[in-house]
Amino acid sequence: MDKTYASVEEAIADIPDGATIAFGSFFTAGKPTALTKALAKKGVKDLTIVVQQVGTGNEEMLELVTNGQIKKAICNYPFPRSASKGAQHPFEQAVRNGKIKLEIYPIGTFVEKLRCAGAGIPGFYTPTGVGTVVGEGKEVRVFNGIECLLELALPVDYAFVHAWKGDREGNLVYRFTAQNYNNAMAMAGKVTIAEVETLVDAGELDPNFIHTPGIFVKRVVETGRPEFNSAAV
Amino acid sequence: MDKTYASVEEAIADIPDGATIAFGSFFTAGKPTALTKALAKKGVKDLTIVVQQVGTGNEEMLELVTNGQIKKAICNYPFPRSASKGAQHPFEQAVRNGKIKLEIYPIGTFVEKLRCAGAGIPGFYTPTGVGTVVGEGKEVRVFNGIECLLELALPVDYAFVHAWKGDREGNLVYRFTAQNYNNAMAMAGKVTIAEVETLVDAGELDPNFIHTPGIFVKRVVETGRPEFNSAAV
Amino acid sequence: MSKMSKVVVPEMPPLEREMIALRIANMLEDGSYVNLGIGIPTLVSNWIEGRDIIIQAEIGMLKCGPLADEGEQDQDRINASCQFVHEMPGCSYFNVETSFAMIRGGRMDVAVLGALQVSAKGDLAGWNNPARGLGKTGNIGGSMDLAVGAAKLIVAMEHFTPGGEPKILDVCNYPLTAKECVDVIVTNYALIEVTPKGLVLKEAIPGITAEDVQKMTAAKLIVADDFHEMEL
Amino acid sequence: MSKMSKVVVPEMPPLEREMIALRIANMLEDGSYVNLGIGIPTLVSNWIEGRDIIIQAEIGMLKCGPLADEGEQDQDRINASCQFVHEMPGCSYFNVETSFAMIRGGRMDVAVLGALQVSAKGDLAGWNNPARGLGKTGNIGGSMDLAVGAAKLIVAMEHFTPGGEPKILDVCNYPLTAKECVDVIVTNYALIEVTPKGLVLKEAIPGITAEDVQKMTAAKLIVADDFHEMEL
Repeated sequence: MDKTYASVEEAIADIPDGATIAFGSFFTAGKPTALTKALAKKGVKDLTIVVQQVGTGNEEMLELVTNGQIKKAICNYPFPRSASKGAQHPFEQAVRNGKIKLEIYPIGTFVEKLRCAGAGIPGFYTPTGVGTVVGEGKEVRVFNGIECLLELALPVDYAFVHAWKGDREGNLVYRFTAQNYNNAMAMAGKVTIAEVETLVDAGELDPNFIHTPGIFVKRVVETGRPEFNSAAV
Repeated sequence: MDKTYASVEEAIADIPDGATIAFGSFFTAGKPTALTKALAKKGVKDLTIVVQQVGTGNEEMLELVTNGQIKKAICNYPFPRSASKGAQHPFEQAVRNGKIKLEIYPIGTFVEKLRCAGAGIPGFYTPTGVGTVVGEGKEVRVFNGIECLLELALPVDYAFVHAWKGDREGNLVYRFTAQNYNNAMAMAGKVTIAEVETLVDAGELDPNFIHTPGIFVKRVVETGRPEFNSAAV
Repeated sequence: MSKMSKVVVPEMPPLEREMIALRIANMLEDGSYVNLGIGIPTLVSNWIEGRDIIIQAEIGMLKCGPLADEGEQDQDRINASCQFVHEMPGCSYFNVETSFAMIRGGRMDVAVLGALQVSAKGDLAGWNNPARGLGKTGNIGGSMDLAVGAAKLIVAMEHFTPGGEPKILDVCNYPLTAKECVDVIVTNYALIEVTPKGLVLKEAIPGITAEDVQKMTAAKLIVADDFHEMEL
Repeated sequence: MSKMSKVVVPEMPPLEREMIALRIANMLEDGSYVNLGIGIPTLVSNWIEGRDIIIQAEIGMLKCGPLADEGEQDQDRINASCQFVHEMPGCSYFNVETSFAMIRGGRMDVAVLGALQVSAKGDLAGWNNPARGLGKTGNIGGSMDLAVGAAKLIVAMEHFTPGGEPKILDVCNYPLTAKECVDVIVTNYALIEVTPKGLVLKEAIPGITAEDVQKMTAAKLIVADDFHEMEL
């Protein structure tokens, strides 16, 4: 079962306008840089993006914003931390002027919604967000005396993930904190596409230490190791 | 933060009558053999046990049964596969004559209840079990046209887990299919006690490949590698 | 019809269990992820050697290989039936919560399960034989999750109980594993598909007619336009 | 009282941010798991070197060490504030779903968060400053989960907004992070505990009286029996 593609362009060729796409990364760590750049180049539009944030060190995503490819964003820390930087930031401006619709969640809820989508669990209860704007319009239910919100699974059409190593059958290994959202997104994706720094043959990764089993990954493309400077953000 | 104990006896010394205890293992793989034997020796009673099964290759658990230490069991595959073996089996007999109360779940629900207990999620919906005895008395709710059951988190007072390697701070690594329920149970345990085949100092395990982070583990005891024959069961 | 008593079994010898497994193996597509239950389903693995089919063991293993002989056995490498197995290149091990995320989340292209009864609507009863007298308890294991989660559910079973009762019924009277979940039934006499219109008889073994199969079955069968002899 | 206008700030110099962090570091017990938020909370890490306190970075790291200087930086090893860090022996990396299972599941002994406002009942408002004009949206990050999940929640903040408004109020009027979650507030003037009876003033910095703190605070304070000067 060889899931490899020769290029990122081929790996994303079937993505249509209007698709919902999740992107790994926690700030700069574990960003699917090559796939995201290819998506900007492809020019597909009306996208719903699911990503931690767009405001900090995410130039690739910013290109989708400035290209006008995004209709809606689902995030947990969408904007630059600084208000003054935010006011200048194309993503924050697009949200403020209504060009991009934004939906926000606390991190724990955000990532659990993705995991649940991949785990066949349509909904779960969490104490996080009760009595805040996150809880508005949501069912509140008391468990053991604690109010909780009903939150729903968040499936995505495509998930872009970045891994340190991957084999031809889609088994993935991440490196340090570049792991972050990539596994939950791989689980949530109907079609999960992994860009890997190093591609190996099946059997070369230690089967006892696979972070994301290949069953969650439909396509693999080797893109090398991106270089970027987190401190610069 | 040294979480090591010199012996299994000391590691379980505070377990009181009436405690709820989860035990790792999927049939013979990943059984916390030494801890379970110590529990039988300690003689604590009125226990609620949470374990895959008691009927096959689980002599240590059987000792708790024949000692009359168990009040209730929560399982997913409780009995011997064979009806004739079952009829002779002390656990099945104890359930049949009402000495042990039994609660059963499908595996997916069983393990997710444990994970949720460790994840601060008090309840979740699953399509598994609808229209079966598992669903009796439970709330049914429709998501995307599919009926689902509300299932609740299952926290436990203690969790006994078996790991291949562990460090003094509780980081655990399992081996192959001996991983099974051990991680979810470690998460669910208010006090999780790990028996490890080999104990190492903090820093000796590769931090990128820890199966259960030490934060979920309160006590660690080195017990060596048990030898048993799965095929014999 | 579910009250129908013992039927006269035709004189043609039914398929051996290995042959039921072979018929199912021939239905599996290359590139698919498959979970095999206990009993006849396990035998399917004997017919897929060299094929590009990935077996999941719900204990937490993908690319589970053949049974391991003495000398090659590792106590930490067993399948969900507690048998020693080999691992294939590209194998991965994971915890049970991830294993059942895969199963419930729809990543299994096919699950093959045994059954005690299957209904005309595709209800499956497989985990609790009332004859054992365990009431509402018993060994569920992974069967309910597999029945609900697998994209395609194939039942592999003998056409009759050991006591000669038909196992395909209008309505199951044993405790259910899941409702309306079965897609295909392969028995030692026939291959039957569960469709919105009802049970469609697609194949019968050599020497057995559609009428024979209907007589052996306590639910109405629709004979497929392309009904034909089962090839193995 | 939350409508109270600007107060007269005493002439005593308030604590530097580093000193607020020190007071909090001295509250942490050895053997505890701690998550430090952005801002003053991050400075707490400067005061615990050599102590047996385990820092979690919610990006997915336990035993997160000090900031890494140039030449020791790895683009795959950052904390939740996107800063390069070191790892300590006994470190582990894991995915975000596991990270927040820990947080929501109550495994954090202490979380230290910044705040825009804290109410008399311990409500926390910290993620959305209405002045930024983002309405009901903004950067939530991990704050809501930490506020709900940590066994003990310590707020580290200055006593007044940059505009001189009190931040401790009867009722928060900024969007909440979580209700009734704060256990202790440490500001540049005082240490206040949130109790079922109300806000209890435990400590004030040298030269500041309980009356001074009450004047600076837009919620009623109960002066503790053992009220005393803050030691650093």
